[in-house]
Amino acid sequence: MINLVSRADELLESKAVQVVIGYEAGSTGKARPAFITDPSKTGSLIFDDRCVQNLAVYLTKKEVRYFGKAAIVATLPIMRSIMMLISEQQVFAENIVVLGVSAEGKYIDIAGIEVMQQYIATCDLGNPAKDQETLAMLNKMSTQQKFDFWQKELSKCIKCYACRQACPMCYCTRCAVECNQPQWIPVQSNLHGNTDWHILRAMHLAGRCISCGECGRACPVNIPCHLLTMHMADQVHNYFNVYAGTTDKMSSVMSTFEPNDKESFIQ
Amino acid sequence: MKIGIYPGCSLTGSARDYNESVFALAKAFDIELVQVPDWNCCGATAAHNLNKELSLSLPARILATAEKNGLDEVLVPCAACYSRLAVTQHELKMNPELKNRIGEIIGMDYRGTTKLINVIEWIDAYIIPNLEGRITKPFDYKVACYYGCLMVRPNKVLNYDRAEDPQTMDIAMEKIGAHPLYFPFKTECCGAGLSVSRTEIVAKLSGKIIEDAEHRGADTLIVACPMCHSNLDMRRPSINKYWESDFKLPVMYVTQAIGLAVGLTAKDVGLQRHFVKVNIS
Amino acid sequence: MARIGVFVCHCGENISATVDCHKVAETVGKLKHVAFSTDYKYMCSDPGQTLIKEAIKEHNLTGIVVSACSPRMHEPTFRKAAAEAGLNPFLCEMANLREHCSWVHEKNDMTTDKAIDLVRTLVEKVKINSALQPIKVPVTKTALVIGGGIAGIQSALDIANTGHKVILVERSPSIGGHMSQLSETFPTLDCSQCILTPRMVEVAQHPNITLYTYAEVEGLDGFIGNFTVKIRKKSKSLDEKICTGCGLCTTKCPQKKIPNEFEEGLGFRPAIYVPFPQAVPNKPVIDREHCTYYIKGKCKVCEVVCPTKAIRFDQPDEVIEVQIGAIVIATGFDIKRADFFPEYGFGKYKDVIDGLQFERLASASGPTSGAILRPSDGQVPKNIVFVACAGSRDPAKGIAYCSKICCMYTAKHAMLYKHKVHEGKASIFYMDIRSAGKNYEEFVRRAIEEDYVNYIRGRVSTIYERDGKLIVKGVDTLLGGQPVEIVADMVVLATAGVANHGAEELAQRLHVSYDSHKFFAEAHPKLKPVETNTAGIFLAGACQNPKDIPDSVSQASGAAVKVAALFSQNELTREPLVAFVNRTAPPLYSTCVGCFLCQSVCPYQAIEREDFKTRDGKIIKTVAKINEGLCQGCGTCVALCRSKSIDLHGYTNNQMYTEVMALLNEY
Amino acid sequence: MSEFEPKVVAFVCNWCTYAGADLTGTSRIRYASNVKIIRFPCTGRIDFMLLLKSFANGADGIIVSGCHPNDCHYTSGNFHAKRRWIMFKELMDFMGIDMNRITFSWVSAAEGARWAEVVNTTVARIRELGPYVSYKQMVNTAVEEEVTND
Amino acid sequence: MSHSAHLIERDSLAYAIEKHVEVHTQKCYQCGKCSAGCPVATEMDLPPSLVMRLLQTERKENDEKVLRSESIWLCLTCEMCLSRCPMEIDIPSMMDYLRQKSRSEKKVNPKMKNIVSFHKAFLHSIQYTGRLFELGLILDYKRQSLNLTQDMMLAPKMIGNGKLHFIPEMMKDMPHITRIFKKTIGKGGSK
Repeated sequence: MINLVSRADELLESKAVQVVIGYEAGSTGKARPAFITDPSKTGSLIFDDRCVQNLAVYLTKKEVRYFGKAAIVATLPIMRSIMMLISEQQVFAENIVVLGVSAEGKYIDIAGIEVMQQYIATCDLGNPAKDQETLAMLNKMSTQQKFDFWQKELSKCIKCYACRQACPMCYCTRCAVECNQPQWIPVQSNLHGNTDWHILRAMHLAGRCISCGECGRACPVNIPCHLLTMHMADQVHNYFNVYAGTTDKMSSVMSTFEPNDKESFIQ
Repeated sequence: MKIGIYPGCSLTGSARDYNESVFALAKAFDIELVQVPDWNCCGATAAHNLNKELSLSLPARILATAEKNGLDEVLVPCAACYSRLAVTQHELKMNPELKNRIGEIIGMDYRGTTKLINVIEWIDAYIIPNLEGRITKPFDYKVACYYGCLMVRPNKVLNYDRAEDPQTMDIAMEKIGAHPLYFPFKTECCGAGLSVSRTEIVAKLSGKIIEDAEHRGADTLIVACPMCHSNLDMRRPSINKYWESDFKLPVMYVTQAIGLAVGLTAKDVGLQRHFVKVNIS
Repeated sequence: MARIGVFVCHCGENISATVDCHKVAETVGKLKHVAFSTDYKYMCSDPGQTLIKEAIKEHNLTGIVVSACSPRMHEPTFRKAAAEAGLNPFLCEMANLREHCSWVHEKNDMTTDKAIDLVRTLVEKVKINSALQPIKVPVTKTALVIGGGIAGIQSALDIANTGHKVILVERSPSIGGHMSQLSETFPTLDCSQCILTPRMVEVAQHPNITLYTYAEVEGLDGFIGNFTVKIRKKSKSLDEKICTGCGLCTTKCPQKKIPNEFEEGLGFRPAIYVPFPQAVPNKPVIDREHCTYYIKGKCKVCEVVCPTKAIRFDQPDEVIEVQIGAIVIATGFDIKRADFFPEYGFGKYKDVIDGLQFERLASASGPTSGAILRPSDGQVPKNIVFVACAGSRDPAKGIAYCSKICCMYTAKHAMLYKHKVHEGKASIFYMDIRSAGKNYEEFVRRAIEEDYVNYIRGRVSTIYERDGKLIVKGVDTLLGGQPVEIVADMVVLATAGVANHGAEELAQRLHVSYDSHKFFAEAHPKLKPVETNTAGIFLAGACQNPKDIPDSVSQASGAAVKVAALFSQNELTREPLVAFVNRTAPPLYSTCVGCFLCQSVCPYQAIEREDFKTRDGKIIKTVAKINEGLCQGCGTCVALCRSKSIDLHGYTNNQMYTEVMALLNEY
Repeated sequence: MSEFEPKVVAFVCNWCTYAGADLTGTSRIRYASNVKIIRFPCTGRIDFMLLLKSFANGADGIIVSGCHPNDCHYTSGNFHAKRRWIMFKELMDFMGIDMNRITFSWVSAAEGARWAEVVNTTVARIRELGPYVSYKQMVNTAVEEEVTND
Repeated sequence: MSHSAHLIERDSLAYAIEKHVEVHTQKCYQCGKCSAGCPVATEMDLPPSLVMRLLQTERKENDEKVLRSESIWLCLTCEMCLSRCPMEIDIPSMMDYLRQKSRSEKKVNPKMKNIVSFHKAFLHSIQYTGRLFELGLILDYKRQSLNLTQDMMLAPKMIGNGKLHFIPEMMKDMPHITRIFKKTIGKGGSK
């Protein structure tokens, strides 16, 4: 842990960055995001099992950008988010410093985008094992069973959009749900509107979801909505052999094509 | 310096000369060659002609044994064995399902991590770099380097030298003072496994190779495969009979030529065992 | 408040036989905002159109739906009528009651109901249509032709002859291209230079053509009618205005052993040189890579001998920027060289040559003055073998496609050889003889029947050398795969035609697409073979795929007509059915968040970046912007845009949504 | 209602399938009148949300059709559409929304007869599947909720 | 190979080859380069390109011709054809498959019995000693092929040069090899 703290300290001290985004212990015993601008406060930085939130979401927030150049504590999903954000021109590589943390919780020196790319290449990029099990179970269900499952889950949705707010890839200044000419998604939190919203979200994240699972964690009513985007990530890999967030020059799966893309349902 | 070796059946029998020259050369350069323990035959042509699974299982057992004994790098001097082992490694790598099946058949843990090297690669990596100051008798002869089929094909699997007009052996020969000739029959087939069952075909094909090399003024053919050697050397009477001529061109293993150049004796490298007399020492 | 007019056409009885047109007009007439509704026998007839025009004026209509045949048939007709009545043409929609309803369904209530639904849907759509103005773009009436081979020459001349200015850029010191290297041409065996050189001279003398040789295109900006091109004129180390082209320098240059590109390496040239005697312009350039002065710092023999003192050793490259309106790419092709083929000796046999080398040997102005002689010893080959498909139709080591021209030139080569070496033996290994073309098959038959060229169907496995002869190991598949061995004196490989070197870089610089073989890609393989995906850029000749001379010339003229048509107007008018990115007040500027995924989805590079800056120039936000000159209106970006910030005129999100809602719901 | 008449919406591109359907007309080939066409410039323009809107508003089936691969008027719109439909179908399958109700096809401007066949087989299939009850139920529940919420 | 995933089942040798060794015979466009470079094409009754053509016809009588041919046994697996084939068709693998098929259907060309006998004798030798016992092999081959006089002159010289052992060199773990043979060739041994 000393490495992470000392590196953060060094970066702030030398004014190489103006803010360090990391985790600190919250009052309830949970970890919460920390935005440290004062080098003397870096001691409060922690990293342990509690630190699961995808911090990359803050990189596109106006309030955070205001600080200037940022260093960010980054686990694999966060690194992949950063790659996507750079690819989609939302974050500029020269404006961030990555403080890498390995799967074992060890500090890793990420000296630049290329190093990060090499590191990501060594990692397993599939969905987390726990979610893979659930996905496999769902995939075995009949169409009606699946429909019933999701209808039951989605009926709980209160349209709070926490899933969207927590997702680093949902950075649009205006979301499609806020578009009212036409009103694509019914405003009310009813089954129809909820279903449409979650389909829209999953489609918009196809080829962009980096399987961090933050949306599911953020949901106050425990809808496993992360399974929708993770299923899409699975399929993107299955059909196009692509994992999102592996380089800083990702060409988006949905805006590119190969003439010989395989499908079996178009007559 | 210690590396594994899989000699294969020929080297213990009809290619004893090759075996002796490989070990003599290794000894001269302080390389310890450790045999894959209790190795079996690779199955050769017969196995893959008659049964695919057998043809993969026999080499897989050898490779698994090497793995088990911690031999990360294994020299396979016989080009035929080398080919069988390399092809098996490739096929099992490409087909995990087959890999499991073969693993079951041999009842051993097979991972496919062994690095196989043929004799030229071995010479390239361990002999040539240490050659400086060692050459006591430059091999001042015109040589026709004969690679045969199994060292260069299938190129995509072996990924060694170029399939047409390979160069590695020629370069090694230049290093010991020899003069490699332009030789278009470098990779033509000698007749291979038909030696016993269809001797006349071997006589015809091997004869073409010898005739062309003699015609170009070679002092000796240089080979790296016991099967080629036996066809070109032991089958010489049949060749001469078929071609109604009297080819006298000797056939030497690449290790023998290098051995002589670094001061080993003709006997050290087993030249006395050849059928066609070698007037080179 | 919308006031919509609906006009239901009977189309004689074509519609009314199955659809109750009167009922349609009546039902739709009752809809909200429908101010006028009627049916009539022939809406497209003069009286029908007059009816519409009068109704527009009389009822002060804000939109009309003509319910008749397919819009692909009569949309222009009715939009024109609307415009004549003072209604913006894009406020006219058509419901397809004929092709999509009356002609394909039985006469019953359901069919009439469907007709009503179709009309209703378009009534709802037209209510939210916007009046659109055609897009006008000025046209700079100067064309750029890249490449001075036969295709480029033909294109340049054709465009120049329509009275427009042309800039012709050629990379090498002379125009002429591969055609100038050829000896005779199939199927007539007329001399290539004799028919080409007059055209080369015409280019040089044409008042409308500016010729830049030894020059390359470095960059391109803009769009159709309004391009800016950057051209690098490489230094020729010579003042062309003073040089008289006397050639004294070229004879005195001490550096004489540079392989001659024009002779395909079969001859040599000095460092200051004219590529060939008939070159245009016929003035030398200094090849700085090989010139002794540039290498060692001294020599300057040419400067000393030049009678007009035209040599300029310190002349720099010059980069110029020119405004142009259209581009013809005619950069030609290249061939794979003999050293490419492992089994044919990696190029180490001197007497295994490629097709272009044979052309030079056979050419009267070539290194042997037209005698067929072996490069190794200058002897006349008595037995010659031609290998067709050397690298073509060979996915493993060469290219998968057929190079198209080799069958014909190989037949020609064999014939030329037989005409020059009467006692010689010529064999051709081939896979198929592809001789589709006027008088082509007859030509091949002549080679076989009159000149006794030995055609053997099969490929060559290997070639090796022995006692100064080449042993060619082939096969005769018509004999069931019987091996054939020929002891030859010389082998000519009909090597594959491939994209010219530098084609890929040029394509990227011009923003036009190219295929996996690096040939330039046409906009449509059947219907737009001359256009590229980028409006205003056209293709001519073998830069698209290997072509023979007649095909190249035809396409060059085709491209020229496209350019001339473009230049026939002062302004380009385009349908305004293009995409647009919304704009809002600061500080948002647009709901576009600038992810630019639309850029990669656009087939026309029509999406640009727009920066919004503070007064001191700091970028606040970068958003997408549509270049209306380039957008073709496919709308793929619209469906992709997550924040719904892009939309498409004529097919807006709101319009399409409304159509769906209207079709499925009864209001 | 005596017999169930499926409502089918067709989303087609202007250059191939719309023209193909015109050819069906000029060839006087009959097909079921349950299908109504909405014209798009290109399959690349078709938003997946429009398909959902169709189901929500009572469509029992949908046809999406455009140019065959490599024949797109805009060269690549249909390729992009293809990727979009691959992902859309996977998501729908995962959520239990019945993809048998959507026909994806390529129909060229020359395939008039094929268009009729695509329509007829789709209508027959939807007829067999019956009205899209589960989707309608979802929307209806929603509407009821709205009413009670108000 | 993705190709085989979409195979339509057919009753032909070409189909079996596609399925089992993933060699797609329809890829061959009869350029003949394989036959041109094959060292034994002139000895063969059906040069490799002709074998390909016969298979392409997918006709019973042509399939039969291939399985009963001499060519499949004369093939040396030198891989020259594959290394020069423009379509990269793996003829050597196909030949391996054809040989096994020809044997299992008992269609081995009578003239080729020698070659088969040699291969069998070879495997016998490995089966019982784990390694090749060259003298044993030659004796076994002579027994199987009845070529009693062949190579009479060779053996003495080999012995003289120290190239032929009288006693087979045995592996230690012979049961392992026996198990491998049982699991592959089966109880019947290499017959």
